[in-house]
Amino acid sequence: MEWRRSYGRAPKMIYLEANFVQFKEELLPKEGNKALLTFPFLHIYWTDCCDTEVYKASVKEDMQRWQGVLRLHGSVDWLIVVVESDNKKKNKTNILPRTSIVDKIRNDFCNKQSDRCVALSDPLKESSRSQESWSSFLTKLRTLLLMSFTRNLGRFEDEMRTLREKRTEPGWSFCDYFMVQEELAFVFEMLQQFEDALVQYDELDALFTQYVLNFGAGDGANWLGSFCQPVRSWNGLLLRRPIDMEKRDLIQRGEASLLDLRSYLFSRQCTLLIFLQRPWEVTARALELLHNCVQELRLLEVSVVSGALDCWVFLSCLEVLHRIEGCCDRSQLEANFSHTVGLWTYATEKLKSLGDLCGLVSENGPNSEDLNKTVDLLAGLGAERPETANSLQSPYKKLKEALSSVEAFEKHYLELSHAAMEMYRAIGRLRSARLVGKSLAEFYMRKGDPQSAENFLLDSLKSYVSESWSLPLTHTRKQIAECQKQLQKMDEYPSHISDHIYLQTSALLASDANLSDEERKHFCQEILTFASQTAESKGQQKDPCVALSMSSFTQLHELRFRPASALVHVGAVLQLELHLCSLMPVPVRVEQLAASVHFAGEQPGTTAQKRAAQNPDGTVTFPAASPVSASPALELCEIQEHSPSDNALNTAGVVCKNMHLLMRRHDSTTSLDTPITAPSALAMDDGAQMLKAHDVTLLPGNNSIVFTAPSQKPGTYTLRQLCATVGRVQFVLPHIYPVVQYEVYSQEPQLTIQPLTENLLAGLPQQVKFTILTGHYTVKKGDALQLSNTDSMPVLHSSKCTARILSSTGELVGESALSIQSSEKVTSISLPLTPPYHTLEFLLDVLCHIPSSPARVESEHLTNGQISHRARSRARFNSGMAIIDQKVVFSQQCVFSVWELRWSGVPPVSLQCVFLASFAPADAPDTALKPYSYEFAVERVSTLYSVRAEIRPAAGEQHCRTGTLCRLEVSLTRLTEPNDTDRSDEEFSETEGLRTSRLMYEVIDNHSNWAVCGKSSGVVSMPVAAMATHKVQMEIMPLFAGQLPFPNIRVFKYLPHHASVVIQPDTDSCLENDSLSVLDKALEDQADTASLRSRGSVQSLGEQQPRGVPMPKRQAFGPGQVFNGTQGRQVLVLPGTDHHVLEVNVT
Amino acid sequence: MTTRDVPLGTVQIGICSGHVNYPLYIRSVPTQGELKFHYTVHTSLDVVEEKISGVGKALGDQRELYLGLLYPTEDYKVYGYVTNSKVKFVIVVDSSNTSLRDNEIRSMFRKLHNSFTDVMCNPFYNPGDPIQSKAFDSIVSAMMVQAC
Amino acid sequence: MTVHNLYIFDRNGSCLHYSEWNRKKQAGISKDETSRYKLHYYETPTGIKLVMNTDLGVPNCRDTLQQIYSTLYVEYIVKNPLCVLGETLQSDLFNSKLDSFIRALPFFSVRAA
Amino acid sequence: MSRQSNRATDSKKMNSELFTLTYGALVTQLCKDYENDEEVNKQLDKMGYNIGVRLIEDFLARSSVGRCHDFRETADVIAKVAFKMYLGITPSVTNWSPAGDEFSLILESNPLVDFVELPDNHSNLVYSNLLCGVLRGALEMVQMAVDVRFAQDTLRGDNVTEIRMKFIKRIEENMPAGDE
Repeated sequence: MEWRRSYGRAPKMIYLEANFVQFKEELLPKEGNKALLTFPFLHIYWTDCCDTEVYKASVKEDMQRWQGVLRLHGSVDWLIVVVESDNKKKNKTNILPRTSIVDKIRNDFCNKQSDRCVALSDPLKESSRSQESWSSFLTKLRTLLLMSFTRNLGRFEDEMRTLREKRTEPGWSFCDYFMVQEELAFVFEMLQQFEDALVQYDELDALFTQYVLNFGAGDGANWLGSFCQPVRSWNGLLLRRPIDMEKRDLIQRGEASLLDLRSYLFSRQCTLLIFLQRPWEVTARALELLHNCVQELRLLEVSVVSGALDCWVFLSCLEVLHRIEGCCDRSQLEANFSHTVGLWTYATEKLKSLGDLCGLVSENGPNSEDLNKTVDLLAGLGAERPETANSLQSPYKKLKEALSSVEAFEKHYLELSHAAMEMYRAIGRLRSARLVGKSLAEFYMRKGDPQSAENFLLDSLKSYVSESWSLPLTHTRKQIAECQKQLQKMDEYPSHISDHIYLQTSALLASDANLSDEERKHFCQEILTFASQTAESKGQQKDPCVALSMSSFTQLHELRFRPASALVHVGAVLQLELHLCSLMPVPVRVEQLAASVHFAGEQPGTTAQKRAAQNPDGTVTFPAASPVSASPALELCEIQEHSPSDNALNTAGVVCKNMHLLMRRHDSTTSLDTPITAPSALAMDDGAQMLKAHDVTLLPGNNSIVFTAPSQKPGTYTLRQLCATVGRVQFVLPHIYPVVQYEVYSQEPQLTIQPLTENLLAGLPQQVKFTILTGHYTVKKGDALQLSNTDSMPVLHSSKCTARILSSTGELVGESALSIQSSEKVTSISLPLTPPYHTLEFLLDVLCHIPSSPARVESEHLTNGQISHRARSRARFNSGMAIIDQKVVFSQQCVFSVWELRWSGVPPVSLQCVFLASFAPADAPDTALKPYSYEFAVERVSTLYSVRAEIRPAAGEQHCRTGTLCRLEVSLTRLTEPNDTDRSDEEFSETEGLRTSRLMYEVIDNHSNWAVCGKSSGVVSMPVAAMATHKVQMEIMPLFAGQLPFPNIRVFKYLPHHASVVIQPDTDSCLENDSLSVLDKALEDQADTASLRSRGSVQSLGEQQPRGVPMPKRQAFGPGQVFNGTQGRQVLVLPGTDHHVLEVNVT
Repeated sequence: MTTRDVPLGTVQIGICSGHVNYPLYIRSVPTQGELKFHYTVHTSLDVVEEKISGVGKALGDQRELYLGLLYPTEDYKVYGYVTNSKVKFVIVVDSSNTSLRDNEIRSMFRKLHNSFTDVMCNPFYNPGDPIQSKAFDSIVSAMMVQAC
Repeated sequence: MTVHNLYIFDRNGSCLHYSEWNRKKQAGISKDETSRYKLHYYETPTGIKLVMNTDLGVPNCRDTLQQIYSTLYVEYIVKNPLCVLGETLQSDLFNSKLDSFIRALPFFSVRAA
Repeated sequence: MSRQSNRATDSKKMNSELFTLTYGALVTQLCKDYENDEEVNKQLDKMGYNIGVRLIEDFLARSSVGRCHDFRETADVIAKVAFKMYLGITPSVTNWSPAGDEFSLILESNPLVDFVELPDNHSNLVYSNLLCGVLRGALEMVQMAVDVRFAQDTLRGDNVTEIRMKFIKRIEENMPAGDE
């Protein structure tokens, strides 16, 4: 039926079972009744009386009595049923009395609640009336029943709450309260409201927990005392019964121990949860519960037999697991390992600790006291419960068996731990799995089975390494060392391997900063002792040496070349200094430290990329080994082979420089622990070249060792490996990375000759510098330098000539005088003794002169021909033509020939010349001479005008100021009387009978120091007379303070558009400006005079110009024709008083 | 409030970097239990990763950084927190330490996260290195002291 | 009223910018104007100098110049890392901005209206 | 005018973290490129200088500040206007030398160094040296040659950050480049 409750709780379908009992007064609930069920809820009075008299006579008071009793017991749930039978109705025809009965009863008893009285017609009769009367009756019955139930339930809950409120009062007992609330839970359970039931238990749980915590915090409730009693039985949880009555009774009697209470609570919760199909919650809660219990017992300081809890937990875990397995199938379980695995591991741990406790793990089984312990523990288990008695996999049996014997224990323990590991693996919790594995390994070690242990350890080690968890790493490694030592004892592997492994590990440990000094020293000692003992003592023939990776022994920090260039000539000393940081805790004496060097012949192209790794200061720094050594990036470099003859490219290719290193990476993946097969690796590398240092003592921390590198053969030397030998132990750095190289070169002697001046001048003696690079050659006594003379450039015998001898690095080694014999053919210079790779330099005087030879006609003719082409020049043809005939021309030599031009007549403005020479390479004189010609012009220069200027401050000032107007006075002076030759390029105009030439001046300032105000340019007409002067004045304003340079003053020839047009020199400026504007524009877009000039020259052939708008033109003077006296002049300008606006008035 | 027989400061904090799970910072007081603690934290990463992946599936992007109780052991409670950059914070509390409820832990993580961000902002700190910042140290130790 | 031209000089006095308006004929001074004009001058503490030639009708332009400096020169030249300070301004952006700014001035007008 | 410029300053808001991180990245990159700290300091100063010579223009444009009459005024402008405008802090001006040609700016907080912790191997690094450069450059543009250096730095454990500024000389207007 549907159940609606107050407080808007959702309606629920519930199932309520009721049965009829005969009314007895004593059944009615007494005061303070705690029970919630098993007492009458609804009272029904049946009557079939249909006769008013009878009713009045007996029935009525009977009813009243009944009512009274009910009221007495405060029960308001009653119903009166009037059964009508028709047989009585027959004789009575009028229906009034019958109806009146019901009505009577109605208004007698149920005055307001008329529904408390129902009429029920004869059930035996098949009539619609009876039908619906029945159904109405039943519904009524149901609702009333439910109403009363609800009322009671409500009342109960209220009572319960009030009881809980009382919990702070002294007399209060948890157990009583527990019973009450559990009653409620039962009711809900009966109503199949498992959620609500569960809530009740959870509330109890929480309440209890809170108490325990408070107790921990100091304020204990006295009732807790009963729970603090020492634990006597620890037969874990029991989840197979719906209700564990014994425990319930214990609680009821207030004798339950904490474990009892907890177990009971949990078993109930478990049951409900399983009803609710939430098994995984069970497991989660279970784990929580177990931990919690352990904590609580500690907190309450309950005395427990050592190991008892372990038993309890172990049993409980298994019990829960069994229960769960009971209620769901395989696939579900596998899908939910993550929920169960916790319990498995917990059980495993507990079993392990039990094993330790009872001495079942030690190699030599349990001793007597262990056995006693075992007995006590088993006693605590009590007898097996009937539920599990017949199942042979029960936790109880398991535990008993496990504790019975060493073997059994091992079996069970392994079983459990493997199960746990498998599950962890299955759900991908590898770290957890490994942790289990580690404890398993510890177990094996205890059992003296290092082999099985090692794998687990190595496995977990790997993960710690890869994630660089130093502490666990160290710890695990220590364990490994331990077990490897044992392995070493028992000759499982061929001993050199096991030695190797062990030593490697101890090397790592010795260098491990996480360990204490003592430990480190111990492991270091392990190595040293091993190293010191001779091969014989170990009684083994094959390779006595053990090679370990150096990274654990020392670290190569830095490598320094001297000289820094790492590039020396054959035979020179090249030192390289290693900076090693020893990781050992104690000084270690190394018999030999050797670096293997790989030699490769001269290879152009490789040299360039070598520098990449090496800093300019000749040091190579090596990256500190990072915890996760990612395999190095492959290092490609370009190799080019040039053919020795002509330096042409033969082959080009890409080479992987560090292939050896990459390859090795592959074959030994875990370089840290597995043996690198280094002994052979060292032997290889065409082992010829080795850098050795003997008897080095490496102190802890930084050391530096100096090697002198071999440099006999020219070529590239690459450092490949480093190996430190301590007795039988070799520490090998299998590859030095980044690549370290140095180069050795050899060189042929060379002679270079260079004039001191950049050009040799003909005719006068000059010094020439001779430089000899001896290269690999040693200048011995009597060696001489022979120069074959040329008569064009003889070597002058200088009295004293000393040579300076410089070392390859350029410092002066010595000086010595040279003796020079010269015949007419050769000059031989005897050289002083000079070691190889030195430079010898000295100066010689030479004279190069041009031998005079008869001028050859045809060549002359040729030249004349050339010249005749240059028109407009008045040059005499054969004027001082020189034909030079130089025998040999050295490279970088200059030949000079000097001419003088004499003018027979008036010199031209410019004389065009051409220089011709014929030449052929010295080695092939017979081939036809190739001509070489160079044209140049000799210009006549004569200054026509000079320009001067003055800048005067504004009136009243004695200095110019920024922002104030100043007066610029420009004066133009004609220097010379123009002669007729100039007519061509100067225009004259006759005005008032005196010849004037018109000039245009212009003042502009590219540096804009000056603001030129108003008219910046104009035209003046110069009288054609020497020293004729013209002055112009204008206003300019300095924009800056300081020494300002004068503005630019330019002067141009001014060519009016038509000579006939008369232009007054003093016409108003408009016209000028007008005309000038053009020029200005010209100025703006092409400021440099050169272009202007060309422009001018174009226009100077004005005749061809189409007759368009007549335009005046201007033409720049040739270079030097105008002397500008203002250039470079400066005038002092003082900063103006800054008023920002000023009005300028220009007229 | 400090509870009885809880040794002062059994709060331990570990931070592990992104996907590679290097320990960036591990701090534990008192130091005697350190090794065990390291193991615990390292193992807890399993659960963290499980949760990350799980959560990723469940709630998609609107992710809660706080992962809550990773797993209880008999004497530790291990809580987890992971940033969106997959930096994992783990706090291990002695399970007898009842003063720390979920909210306290939550706020501790938040505080950690903030100061961790500051560390990351230090231009001289290059991500992935173990954290040596003194400021961070002091903050953490303050947190631990008041936690216990 | 009209604006003739504008110079910008840097602290060393080299001309960074020159532009002019309302000038038919280019010369020292345009011919159709009277030869009277006003030269406005503004210098910043850093020695940037702005010179503007207007005709006499134009009132004090100090603010205008200051504005040119602060809103145009600084914004488009100084803050443009590609513009090397102390070199002639090549920024077209600046030029166009300046032009529109000047043309927007109240006393700017193409012809004496 | 000045009103408008103020608006300009207010409108330009920037996330300080981004700013700080950017600067941090810059410095650390420099540290990587030039191994030794001195060199880095030099570089920072150089950069600062280049910023300064431009920044001063912006500064003058925004703050309608004219030429200062004496060094004290300069100091005040720097502290009260410039620092406020560009770093949002106003350092206090103290420790005037008797000659009045040298003073200190005390920064109680330095936005450049939020989050920053100097590692031990950078003991000589003057992390915020850029500021010196900026000041130097800016003042040089207004014809003041000054010497700027960090006297104290919270990064190096001092409890304040102190920038020491010394007036060297007044730079005359440069000679314009002579003709040709």
